[in-house]
Amino acid sequence: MSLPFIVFFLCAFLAVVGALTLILAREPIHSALALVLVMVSLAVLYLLLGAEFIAAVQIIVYAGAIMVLFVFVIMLLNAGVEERTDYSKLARYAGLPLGMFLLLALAHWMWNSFIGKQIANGVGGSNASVSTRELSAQLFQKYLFPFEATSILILIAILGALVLAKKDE
Amino acid sequence: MSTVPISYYLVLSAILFGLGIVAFVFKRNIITIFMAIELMLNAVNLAFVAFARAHNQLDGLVFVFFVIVVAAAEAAVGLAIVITVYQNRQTLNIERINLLKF
Amino acid sequence: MFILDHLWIILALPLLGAAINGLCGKKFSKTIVNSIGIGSVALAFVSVAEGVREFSQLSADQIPWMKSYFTWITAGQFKVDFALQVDQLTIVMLGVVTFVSLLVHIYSTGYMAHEEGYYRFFSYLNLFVFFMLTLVLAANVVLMFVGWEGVGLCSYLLIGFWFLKQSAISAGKKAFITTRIGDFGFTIGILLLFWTFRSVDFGTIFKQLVSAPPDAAVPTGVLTTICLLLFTGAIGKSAQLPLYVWLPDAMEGPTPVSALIHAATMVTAGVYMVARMNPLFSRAPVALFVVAVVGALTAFFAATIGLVQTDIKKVLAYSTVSQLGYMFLGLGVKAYASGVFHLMTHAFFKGLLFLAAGSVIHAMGGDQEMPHMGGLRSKIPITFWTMFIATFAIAGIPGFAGFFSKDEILDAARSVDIWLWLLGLIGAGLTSFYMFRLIFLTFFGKPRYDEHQVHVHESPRSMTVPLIILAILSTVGGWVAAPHLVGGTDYFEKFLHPVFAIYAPPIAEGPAEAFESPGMTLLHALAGWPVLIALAGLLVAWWFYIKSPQTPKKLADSLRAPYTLVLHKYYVDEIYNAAIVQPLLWISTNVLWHVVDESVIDGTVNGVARLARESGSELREIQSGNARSYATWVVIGAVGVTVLMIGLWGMVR
Amino acid sequence: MDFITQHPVLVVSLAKIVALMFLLMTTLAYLSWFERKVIAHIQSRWGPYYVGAHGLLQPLADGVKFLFKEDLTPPGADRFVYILAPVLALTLALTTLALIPFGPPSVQWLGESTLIVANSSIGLMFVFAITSMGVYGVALAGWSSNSKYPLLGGLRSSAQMISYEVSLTLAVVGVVLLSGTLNFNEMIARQSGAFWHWNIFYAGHGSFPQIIGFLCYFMSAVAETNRAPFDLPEGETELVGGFHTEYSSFKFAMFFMAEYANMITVSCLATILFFGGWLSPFPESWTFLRYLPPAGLLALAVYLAYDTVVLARGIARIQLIVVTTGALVVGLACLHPVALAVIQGPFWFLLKVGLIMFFYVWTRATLPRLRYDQLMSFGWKFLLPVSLANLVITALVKVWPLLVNHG
Repeated sequence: MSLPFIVFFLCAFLAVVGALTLILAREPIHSALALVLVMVSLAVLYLLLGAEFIAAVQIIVYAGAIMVLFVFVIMLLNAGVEERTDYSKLARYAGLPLGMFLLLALAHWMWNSFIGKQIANGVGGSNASVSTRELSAQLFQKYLFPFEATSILILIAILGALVLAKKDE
Repeated sequence: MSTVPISYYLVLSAILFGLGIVAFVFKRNIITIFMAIELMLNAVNLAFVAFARAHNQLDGLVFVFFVIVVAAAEAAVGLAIVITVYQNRQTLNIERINLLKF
Repeated sequence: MFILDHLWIILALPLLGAAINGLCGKKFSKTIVNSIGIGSVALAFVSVAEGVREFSQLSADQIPWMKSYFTWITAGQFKVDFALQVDQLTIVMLGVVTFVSLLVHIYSTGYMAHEEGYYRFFSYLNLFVFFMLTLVLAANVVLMFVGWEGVGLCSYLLIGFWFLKQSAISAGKKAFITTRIGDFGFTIGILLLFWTFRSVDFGTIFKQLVSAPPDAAVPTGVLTTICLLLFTGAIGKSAQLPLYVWLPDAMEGPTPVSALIHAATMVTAGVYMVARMNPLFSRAPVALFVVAVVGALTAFFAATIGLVQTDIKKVLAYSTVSQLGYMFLGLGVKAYASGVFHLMTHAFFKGLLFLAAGSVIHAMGGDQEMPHMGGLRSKIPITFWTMFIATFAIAGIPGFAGFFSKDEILDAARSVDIWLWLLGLIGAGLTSFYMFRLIFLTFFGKPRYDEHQVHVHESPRSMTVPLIILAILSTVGGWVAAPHLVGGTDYFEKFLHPVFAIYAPPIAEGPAEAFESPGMTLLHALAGWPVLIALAGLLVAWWFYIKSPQTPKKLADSLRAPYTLVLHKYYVDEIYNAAIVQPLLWISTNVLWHVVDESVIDGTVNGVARLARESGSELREIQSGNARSYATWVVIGAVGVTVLMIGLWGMVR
Repeated sequence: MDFITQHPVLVVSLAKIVALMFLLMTTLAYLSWFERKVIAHIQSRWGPYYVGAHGLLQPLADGVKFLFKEDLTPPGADRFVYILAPVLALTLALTTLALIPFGPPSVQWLGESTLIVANSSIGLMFVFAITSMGVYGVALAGWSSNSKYPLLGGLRSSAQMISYEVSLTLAVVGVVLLSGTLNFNEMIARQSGAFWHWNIFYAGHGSFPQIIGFLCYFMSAVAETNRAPFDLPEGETELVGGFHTEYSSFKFAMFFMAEYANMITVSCLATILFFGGWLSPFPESWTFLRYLPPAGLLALAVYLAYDTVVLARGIARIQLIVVTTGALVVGLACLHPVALAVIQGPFWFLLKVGLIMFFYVWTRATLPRLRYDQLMSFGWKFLLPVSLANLVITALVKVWPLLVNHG
């Protein structure tokens, strides 16, 4: 049992727990915190996979911006305990079984299709970490146009959010 | 020092995705449903990173980057919409916001 | 060679006229409409004249002169060019068509002066000219068919020109539908033609026929079939037995129309077509004989009906039918040139007759019943004299146009089959009788109309001038055939000979009297049976309607049955109505309408609509508005895709 | 055991963490004393004075007080979150410091550089990552205490932090552009030379002096740490105590420490990014300066000794004796060559940090608090554009030679 395994299983456990909490918690804020937990543990997993930059971005953007936004909105609307209504019969009876089926199917599929042939190079262990320089090279050369496109997308999103959220007088 | 098999990550991502879907169907609060979507995105991201690692290619990471950015945009707009909805209907329960039918 | 290189001009001119008048003529004053309508046709006539001049300079091997402008249809082997063709036959037809229509246009300006839709009338007329010229100039059967149908359309439009008159409308429909029956055969004939010769070009087809020895190229059976089918079309178009019934009714149209379309040009399209197709017919003796028989029968039959008609235009209509019969008789006995010759002369004198009749009607203020006329001789002299000449011409009095052409046909017929000749002869007699009957009833004797109400007056210059011109033509028009009298071949026949001689075996030179001396021949011709019987007809008519007017009455009473039979046109219309129209009507109403249309078609359409509506009203329940249900649907879809992909994956591995 | 031997990094890191924590805690405690003193003197007061000499024992007293106060939880509060909030705040604040290099990496022990806990290749990113998480402390505290004022305070502060984080990052990106790395040690190494090689001043080949950048950074940093004049979240006049109104005893202390820890972090960052980190401001050639640290300590010892003899009475005297001997011993120890080598980096680093902290306190003492709308409009309409402009200019200046050469 070596360090990466410990870290992995720890984070995996935390992530799953977080996800479950997200589902079961009735206070939206608890769900939000649970999701933050998931994200942070995922970030650690990214570190384990040697993607430091992505890990940092994951925390900064997801945990530090998006989820803060969620928490902020929850506070703003003072969203109380979620009421477990069941007007949708379909969701009530079919939803969970289907979801669970999908979960198991995917997991089983992944397991069977990849457990057999492990890709040889050292997966795990942050010894061979991706340098930010290479990543940025990729981003600004090979994927320049998508990058610009996303920037425009962000701009539009900002404007849209403004238009939507502003009080119409 | 031994390494964690790639399939572990993939299975984890599958599980998280499944849980995301379950949450997506199970939750009633719009905001938490949003969170479910974010959870699914995260699961996919994990798979991306794992594959990028497995094949020693950076494209996967770039995709993750884009996914995160788009998720940010989506969250911004989505939450704005949520606020508007709340202002109009005084509820966040998605089952009570069912005017758009038939 | 300007015109011959740009034959399309001849077509374009009337079409342009029709377009201008038809599209924006409503706002034009009469003068403008006239100038456009007449101008276009006049220009067409001039260009034709120029074309003739140029044609005369062509060397023999350049004829027929072909001009292909663009490819119109291509479907596999089936290839149709927009190709025009000029040869002697075409020249004749062009001349006749453009000239007569020019005169009719001019005449119409006077006759139609007070009609509503003046511009419409002229636009239709121009359109008709366009289609007729297309028909004549066409270098392949399909293009010819276009013209063929086009003139049919125009005839329909013009018969129903006064579309507020129920009789006019139904007459139009009748004409259209009846000819359509013929066209059905014609169409099949065309298809069969293509199927046989792998081409629709006259040139190609005829060459195939010529190159091979008789019966080698195509089995005679097939040829016969084709010819008969084509002839069916001709029957419809040229109002032969048994499809002639539309023509008398077509008299509902304005008189100029009757003159131009239903006497001079359109109805002769069938004749033209058969003449054009003469190589085929020459190779199919059976079909040719059928043509002759039908022609002769029609000539006689129609003439008998003509005897007792009282409506002036009806008389003329039946006479037209019978004259067309003569033409077919001529064609049928391989005297193509004579047939076409009669076509030309007939165009002149029958056109003249109609126009004159129109003038009479004009004078009588619209009344067409001969019993109401009489004694108009002094009132409308020009009309009288021109019509008189025309009557001489049609009756075959020596010296006038009709004499030559009919004489030739009868000669040819006699040389083929004595019975045909006999029929034709009797028909000629009857013709001269009823024509003179018409003249006497109309112009001689005492006025039988109320002097105070009807103010008889001579027609305006625009109407009389055409009359005079045509009168001159119907007098001298026949003299081109003068040599025939002395046993030679006439110029006209010489002129047309290439068209008919190339493919057909050369016509036997002259009838049996060829060895007689020219003098004897002349005597024979002048004192031959046709002339005598014509004169006989004249005398009988004179006796009946001038000498003792009560005689016909007695006669009618004495043989009541045949009289009524003839009076009612042998009840042909009634028979057709009972045998064809009513059953059709019944089937259409009870089967096609109530069963097929209402229950099947409407049922299908409404059923589909109802299906959509009801399934929609069921399915819309899915749109519960509850987003969680939608989410579940998404998940269901995802599950489906996953299962599918895992399955595929399993297959792939 | 072999697990431990497999991963020596664990041991070393653990040791370093423990040491850092100890030092940090003391520092935090004494920072409050420092702040009060400075403000007091600016306002021409004495400040804490009676608890020990120069009130040096005041922090201890405060600590004791915090420990023994009753720990209240407001009714209807979300207990879990209520407790989580301060923990989160403090933990994150302290974690950041793990990435801060206090001295050159050359100083090593067991093959690991000693003066930094985690030498990450993208340290800066991680600092920002962790600080960005800091918002939760405030927000959750405000929400969980189930009361109006804290809620408003939490809302305000989270909004404020999100807004100012943007310009903070943008201000820093300029420096990142210049140094072309996210690793602190490399950044600092790039600024080697005398103080005019520091990013804030250096105008040499293709680099643009980051003075504007620093000003933007400092202002947004002040706002980010909810310090005056941007301390709206705990604007007493309007919100009582802001997000930590309901907190008492040690939870409150945690917020308190978190705030100071954040100040330290921000100051360290400023030092590293703009002021050449642990580098000496003077040319390498001035070797005699290597004796400055011990000299300073000894001078302090002398002053304290004088103090002890002349002024102090009673318990304060004993305490002063302890401190003096401590200073003496440390100063003498620093004369040992090894120690001398080790002490250089930390000395300069802490000196600079201290100066910036003083700046902090100074601003707080001088400037009045802004109104909320002023705050927001200042952040979005002034700071953001300015830092953006600075970034653009920096980038242009950097690529200018390339453009010229290509053109």
